[in-house]
Amino acid sequence: MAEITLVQAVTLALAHAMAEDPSVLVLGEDVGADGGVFRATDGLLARFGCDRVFDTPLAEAAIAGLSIGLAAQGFHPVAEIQFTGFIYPAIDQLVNHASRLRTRTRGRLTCPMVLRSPCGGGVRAPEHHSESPEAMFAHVPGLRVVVPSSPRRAYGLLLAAIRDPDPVVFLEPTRLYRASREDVSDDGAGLPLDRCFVLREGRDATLVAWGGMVREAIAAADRLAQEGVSAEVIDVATLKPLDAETILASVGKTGRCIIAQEAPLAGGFAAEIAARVAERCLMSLLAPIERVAGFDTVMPLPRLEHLYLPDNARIAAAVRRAMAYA
Amino acid sequence: MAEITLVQAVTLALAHAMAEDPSVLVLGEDVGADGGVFRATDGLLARFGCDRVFDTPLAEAAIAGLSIGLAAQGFHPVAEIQFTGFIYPAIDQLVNHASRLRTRTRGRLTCPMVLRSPCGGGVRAPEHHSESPEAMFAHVPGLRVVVPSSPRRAYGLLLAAIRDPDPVVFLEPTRLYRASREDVSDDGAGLPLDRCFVLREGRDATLVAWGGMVREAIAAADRLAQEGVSAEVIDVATLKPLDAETILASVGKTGRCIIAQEAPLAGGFAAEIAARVAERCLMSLLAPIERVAGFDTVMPLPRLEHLYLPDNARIAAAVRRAMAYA
Amino acid sequence: MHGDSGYSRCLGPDGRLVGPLPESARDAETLTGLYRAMMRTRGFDAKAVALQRTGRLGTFASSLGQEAVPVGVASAMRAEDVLLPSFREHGAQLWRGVTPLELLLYWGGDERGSNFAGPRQDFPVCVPVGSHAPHAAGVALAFKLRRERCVAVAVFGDGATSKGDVAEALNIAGVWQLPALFVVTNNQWAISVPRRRQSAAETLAQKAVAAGIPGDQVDGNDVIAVRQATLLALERARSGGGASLIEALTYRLADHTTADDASRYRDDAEVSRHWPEEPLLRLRAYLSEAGYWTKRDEDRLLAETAAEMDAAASAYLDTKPQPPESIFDYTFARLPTDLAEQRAAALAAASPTAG
Amino acid sequence: MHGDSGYSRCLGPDGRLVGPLPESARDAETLTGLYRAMMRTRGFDAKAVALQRTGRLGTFASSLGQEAVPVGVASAMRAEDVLLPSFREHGAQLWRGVTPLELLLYWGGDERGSNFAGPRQDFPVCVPVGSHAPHAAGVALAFKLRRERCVAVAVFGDGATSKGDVAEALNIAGVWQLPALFVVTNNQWAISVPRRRQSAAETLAQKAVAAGIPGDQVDGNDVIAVRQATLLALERARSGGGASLIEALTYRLADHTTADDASRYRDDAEVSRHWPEEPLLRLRAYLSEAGYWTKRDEDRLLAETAAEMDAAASAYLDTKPQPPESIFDYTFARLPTDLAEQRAAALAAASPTAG
Ligand SMILES: Cc1ncc(C[n+]2csc(CCOP(=O)(O)OP(=O)(O)O)c2C)c(N)n1
Ligand SMILES: Cc1ncc(C[n+]2csc(CCOP(=O)(O)OP(=O)(O)O)c2C)c(N)n1
Ligand SMILES: [Mg+2]
Ligand SMILES: [Mg+2]
Repeated sequence: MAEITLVQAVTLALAHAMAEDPSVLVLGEDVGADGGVFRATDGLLARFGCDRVFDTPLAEAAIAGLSIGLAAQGFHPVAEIQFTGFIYPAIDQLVNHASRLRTRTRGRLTCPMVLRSPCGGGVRAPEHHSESPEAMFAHVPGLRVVVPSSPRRAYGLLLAAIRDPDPVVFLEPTRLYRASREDVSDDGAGLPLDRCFVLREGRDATLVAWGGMVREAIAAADRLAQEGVSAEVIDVATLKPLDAETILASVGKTGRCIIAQEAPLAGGFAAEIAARVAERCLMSLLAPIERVAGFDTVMPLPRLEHLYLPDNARIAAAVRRAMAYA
Repeated sequence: MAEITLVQAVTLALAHAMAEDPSVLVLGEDVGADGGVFRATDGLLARFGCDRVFDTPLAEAAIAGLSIGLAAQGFHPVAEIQFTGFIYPAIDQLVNHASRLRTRTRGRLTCPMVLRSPCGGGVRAPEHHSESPEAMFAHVPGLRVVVPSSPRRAYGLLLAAIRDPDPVVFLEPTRLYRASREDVSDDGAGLPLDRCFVLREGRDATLVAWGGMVREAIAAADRLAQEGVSAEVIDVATLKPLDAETILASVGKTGRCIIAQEAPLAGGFAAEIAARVAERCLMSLLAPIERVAGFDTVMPLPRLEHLYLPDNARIAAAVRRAMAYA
Repeated sequence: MHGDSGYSRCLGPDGRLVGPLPESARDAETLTGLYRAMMRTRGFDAKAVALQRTGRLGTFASSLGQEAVPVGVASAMRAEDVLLPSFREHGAQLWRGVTPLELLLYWGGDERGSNFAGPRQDFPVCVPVGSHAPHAAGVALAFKLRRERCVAVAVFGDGATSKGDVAEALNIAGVWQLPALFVVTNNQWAISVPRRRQSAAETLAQKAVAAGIPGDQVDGNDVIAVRQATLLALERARSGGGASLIEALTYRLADHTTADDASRYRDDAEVSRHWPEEPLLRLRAYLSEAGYWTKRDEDRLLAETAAEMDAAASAYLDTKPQPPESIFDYTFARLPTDLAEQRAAALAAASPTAG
Repeated sequence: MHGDSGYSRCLGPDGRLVGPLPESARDAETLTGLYRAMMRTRGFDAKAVALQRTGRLGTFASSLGQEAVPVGVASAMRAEDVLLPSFREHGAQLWRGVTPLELLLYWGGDERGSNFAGPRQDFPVCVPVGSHAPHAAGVALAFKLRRERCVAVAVFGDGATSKGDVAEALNIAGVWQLPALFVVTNNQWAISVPRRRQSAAETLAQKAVAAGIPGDQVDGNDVIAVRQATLLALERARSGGGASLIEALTYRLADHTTADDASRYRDDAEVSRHWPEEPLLRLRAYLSEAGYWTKRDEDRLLAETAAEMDAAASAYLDTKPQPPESIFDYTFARLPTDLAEQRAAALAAASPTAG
């Protein structure tokens, strides 16, 4: 048992999966000797060799396409896209092939692959290095979309993703990579890929978040606690398939729902959660649903990034509005 | 003034725009001599010549990229992606470049381009020819997303899209291409790109739809009228930027909101509309919001397509649920 | 065969040998087998087009005039190799054991057509042009990692060579020396775009140069040459020699698909000029000349093929559609809760009792 | 210069001529101008790295050792041509009139840095590797349609040649004979991936073969050869000869970026071996030998450059951030209603009075 960061938990899970299953492969740009630009694959080449870890040429569409061919042949490729800003060329392969191979062939061929990619802002990264496109993937039938928010959940969810018989898009918030440490025992225990995690129980409001926004939601809950407002905090973790039950049960209890997302507001995944709540919890709502999100603008370059990213202050303000509503 | 189909209205608008502005170009696969696989560009090559109409090699990413280069140089390219099932390789260019050129350069370079593509199902087309990915584009800051649903609106909206100083994704429902005719006068009048259209006034429920679902919504309203239920029908037309006011005003009046979309439910654009209503109309809602959508499955091949596509019966059933709610 | 120039041909359009037959194709049985397979492909195409014209099949892409490419390629492959076809390779799929019924089901809009009993590892038809090329690299990497002496064979058209996916796949197959073969069926047209407007590359075989792999041209209307070129490429790949590319020069005698009207963009005269070069004609001429094939053989084959395709057509037309739940049951290995709800609702709606 | 082989060089690493100087680069003024520009580029890189190391600039990509490529290319371009750079072409941007301040603003995370006063039509830095290649084809098509004798010049690295976008762009530029030049700065590494693991292509110049356009190699550490090769390619393009590709062979002496630690994946010994070949050394040697450049010139230039970069740095550090509304005001030409609401909320929150 060791105190490790989220990125180290990713490495730990990758190593565990590779050790337990020889069909698990790691591929991507600079995942070998360099160990990945964030060191997520550090040491894997040395430990598992060049028949398990592949530095690919610079070609994202092919990285996804290669993985599909490998997966159809029974391997479990775990491919890395260096940043989500560069994942777009892979979308065609994910939408037209990875997500449908099982359906198209009525189960004859399947696609057990994981596409990992660092996502989100908050680290003053260069242009195109701070995007949050999870909603695009969560709209694609046949894909699972997972966004971890703590070392332990990153470990368990990534193991589950790798063991899953279907394609998984696994988005890792760069701002959380080294933000905190947690005891993670390398016990090989996976976490369910169809469950939200209730991180904190509360009576008055339900804060729903994922990825980089989870920490902000917790911080907001702390603030609110001092104001006598008891907020429940839910980490969605797996956006698709969505565990609506857990969220609906919570909102049914608290009567207030505040959803935080880093991505632009319009068409973001917070809308899907708001819609489910509006469809199923209408009569338990004591106040309008609130979405706290990025603006419908291009992510600003680092100097103004802080004005764009939702933070615990904006989340807390939304909760106060909900509390004040009558 | 002539009775023409939606696809003919598209051609009419293209011809009008090319005649009024020499900087308007048409490019894409088979848009020249063949006039496009749906004949949307029929006659343009003959009339405007090979310096205005370009048959490109088979390369969607390059079609989008070429258009960006042309647009930055002051041309107004109108590019065709042969089917939305093949638009995915162009997403990288749209997200990372077309949508941000203005922002990135603080207005020094801009990207006045239109990417047209036939979308949606209902015509028993081959695999990958029936997709509805509009939500993916509506989530991208800096893009406009337009889906016409009648010959007249197709004409006016396409003209406005071509004249717009920013990039527009223009999705044309194939099932409507030849479904009906309408008098369209070639008067060059554009329609606003930030307005929903109230197609029918009603008291009891608001039916919100776009593209291929608009006809189904109207048919549902007809059915319901016979049952004494008065349904208002709104064609969203421009998904981004969304004219929420018109929808909210209607729901404020009727108290019931039923949103129909052809795309898979999860993360579809109906969720965004439901979220806006839930945020702003909570207290006027007499019944939970209902979304009538495609399933979260891959679009079936033609033999089962009819079971997948939402129809007026499913929409009417949702309205009845809303009316029965208490 | 004179293949030094990077272009190979055995049989001229007139059915005369332009060089010695390769060992692989000297016996009457092999040669007549190739001929039968091409005839069967043409018979299937004809039946499929007929069904479409009468509204009983979806949009269909005929391979009329190109039969030598899929048949030549497939005849050189081993059962354990993997084929990754585009949408015009029925000839190869049929050779490898996909049945006419399964093909009709696919083109008729029934997913079961891609769950064929035959070559279980083969990929289904790929509609997004060129997007299967990277899959071939992946399959080839799988073979290499398992040290199996198998080859992944992707087939696509001249238009596909303009797609980035194809360039990326060729490059990776080259740098990783993967056991993959990329076959470009250059039928001179990509819908309405002629070969010369698709690329300024002198030959499409030269797309291989950018990937550092061998690339050769072959007369795609000469099934013997296609087969021989494929055998050599597969042998090279099996023995660790890595990937290669073959450009098979042929001609699309039919419309692009049943939804296309080629007269809008190409001269009938051009098409007529190419008819004399079509692949069955020349092999039939050679076989008759050699005494391997008689009028009686021909008549019997025509009758057999017609019977097979008629039987497949009626079996297809008699096939009940899949149950509604099939829409849901292959989305994931395990049905997620929210999808289960959608499934239940759909079944309720679809059940006869429902309004 | 001996360029017949498709590889050209004028100056050897030792500063000796390996062939006659091209007419374009015989006078002292031209030669010292090129030298000054490379020194200025190196001076900018040094300042930017220093600012990053002290936490006052974002992640930065130095062009140390590659200066001859951007400077040689830009020096051959006309003002009215359009440059489409990647993220390592400061040398070219500076030559074309982008100021050190503007570059620092960009790398410091301020969009105003891409709104440079200089070459208004030039594209901003392109971070998604290779994705600007199709833009160059579009710009070139614009020139062709307007019958302007201008050329679009895209510069990218060895790694970029593996991207589908680049292959698609080269192919279109080739088949449409567009006035475009694609410059591959082959610095032997794509982060940790060495050139030989990027592609099996014999040379990256051969990527041109797949597009049917001319492709040549040039010594990328010889600014005279780079300039001359570019002049020829631009002249060809201007006179309707269409697109071409140049592979400039150089070496990345620095880490990939300030966020990279190259010692994880490459030998310092390898880096040391390449230092003697770097571009400034050889030109300085030649200039001194020819009597065009003295110790005093060198000292003065160093002082000038240092002063210019210091001034740019303090101007950069004194630049106030943009106002919050700038986040919104360039998303569309006209601010949509819902975005206006977000803008208002954001301004309220950002205003000092707000909690
Ligand atoms: C990526 C993509 N873009 C467009 C299409 C539409 N389309 C289908 S076939 C075709 C032409 C293909 O030409 P080629 O590669 O030469 O193959 P052929 O049809 O001649 O066999 C096009 C444009 C598609 N299926 N996929
Ligand atoms: C499409 C894309 N994928 C990945 C990256 C991350 N990345 C930035 S630079 C780089 C290597 C580029 O190598 P090369 O093209 O040789 O240019 P160089 O850095 O050597 O100048 C990578 C992988 C990116 N910016 N864009
Ligand atoms: Mg073709
Ligand atoms: Mg490089």
